[in-house]
Amino acid sequence: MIRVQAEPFDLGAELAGLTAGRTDIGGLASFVGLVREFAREPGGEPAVSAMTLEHYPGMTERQLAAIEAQAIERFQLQASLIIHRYGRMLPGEPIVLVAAAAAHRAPALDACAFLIDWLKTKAPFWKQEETAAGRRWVDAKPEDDTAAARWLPPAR
Amino acid sequence: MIRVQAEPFDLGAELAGLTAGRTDIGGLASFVGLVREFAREPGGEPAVSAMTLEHYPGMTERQLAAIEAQAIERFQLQASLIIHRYGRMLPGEPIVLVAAAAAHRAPALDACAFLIDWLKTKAPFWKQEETAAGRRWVDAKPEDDTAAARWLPPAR
Amino acid sequence: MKILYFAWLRTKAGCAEEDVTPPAEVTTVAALMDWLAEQRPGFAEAMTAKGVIRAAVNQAYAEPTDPVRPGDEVAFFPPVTGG
Amino acid sequence: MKILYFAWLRTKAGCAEEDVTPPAEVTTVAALMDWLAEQRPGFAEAMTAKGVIRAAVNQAYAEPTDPVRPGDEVAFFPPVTGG
Repeated sequence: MIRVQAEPFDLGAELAGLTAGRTDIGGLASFVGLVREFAREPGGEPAVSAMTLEHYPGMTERQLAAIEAQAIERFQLQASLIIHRYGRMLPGEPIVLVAAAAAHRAPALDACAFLIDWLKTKAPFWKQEETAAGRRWVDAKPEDDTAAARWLPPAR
Repeated sequence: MIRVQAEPFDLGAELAGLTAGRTDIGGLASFVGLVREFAREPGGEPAVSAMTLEHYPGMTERQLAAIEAQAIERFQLQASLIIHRYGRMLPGEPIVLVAAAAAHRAPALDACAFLIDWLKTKAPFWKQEETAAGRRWVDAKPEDDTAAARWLPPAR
Repeated sequence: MKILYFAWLRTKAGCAEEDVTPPAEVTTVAALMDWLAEQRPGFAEAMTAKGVIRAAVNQAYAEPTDPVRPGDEVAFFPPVTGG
Repeated sequence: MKILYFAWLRTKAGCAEEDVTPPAEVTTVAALMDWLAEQRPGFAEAMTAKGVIRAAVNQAYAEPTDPVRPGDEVAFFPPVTGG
């Protein structure tokens, strides 16, 4: 299941919903990304006072659905969930949730990492940070491409 | 923080407690292990109707605290939690929760996998399954040793 | 043809969305970008200024050589930074 | 010296916990296991029957060559299966 929404989400309720009434799930892995007050580079940029996420309505849903479908097939998931927020958020607020449930722990953990790595480089979202010095668009990080690339089949 | 308890835990409340009031956490990864109704080998054993976890009070707490301390240092965690239950549980009930919060997603995800892999081979718990055919102690799985070994430094 | 711009590319282009009718010889993403750059100096600047612009045709990622047709929805944006 | 048995080793040993006073020459985990096997046929059987028995001295994992002393808490158990 995927959801794109402006509102915050209730992590506990979302995760509970994935396993409720089921007895075939052995492991549930999840990842939540949150707005950090401090800048990404130590000693560098001013503190972030808010973050606004822009997205591409329509394409976002398609991309998230495609990412989830790949994870379900690749890791044989029994349940999965992606929630991604857009709009303005304050430090400490959750931005994104990915969760994966499987019979065993390894595929659940791997799928969780796959979902967030893949989403980071494929889902059409753009972050704009607010600091005391003004607003700035966040640059894409090369290490995100590296993280996503480890899920590709080895080159021949 | 570590806890060893017979009672079920409230996943949402536990995870919310890790990030509440904080603005320095960029990622929160968690894993929950649950009792599965079906046997581990497909086509094999009869369905599991209940599971009882025995543990070694005292040593359990020491081992979990040691495992958590290693994860905190190795992955520079900002918050972490291990809850492990003992006693009798029914299919669908949670057995264990590990959670790791860090500034960035990679250490949070890696720490979560490290915690559960390490715990599986070091924490003194033993599972006994109840099936229609009676009770049986669960055998340790070689793949758990393999999973734990990937966190060791490479042999010289 | 409907053109969408996102993030800092929207600011550069000066608009979020526009309907355009490029000449018939504009049949690829690359040709469309060149033609748009002629129409919008800000977009031309963005194309050379910073990183690589990504494109999507009808909400799917597209390469410069991929075709564009009248009626398509074509989006241009910087590398994504969600999650 | 306090001895603890867990999981199927407890069933085999026939008790969960016992206080023992081994002879003075029993100074290692391995020697203690041999001595216990003489006292408890079920424990002897378990030692050869199935897998490798793990030991802990004062709640820390111990190797067969590690020392045991009067007053220690020594536990024997099968490979762990928690998580």
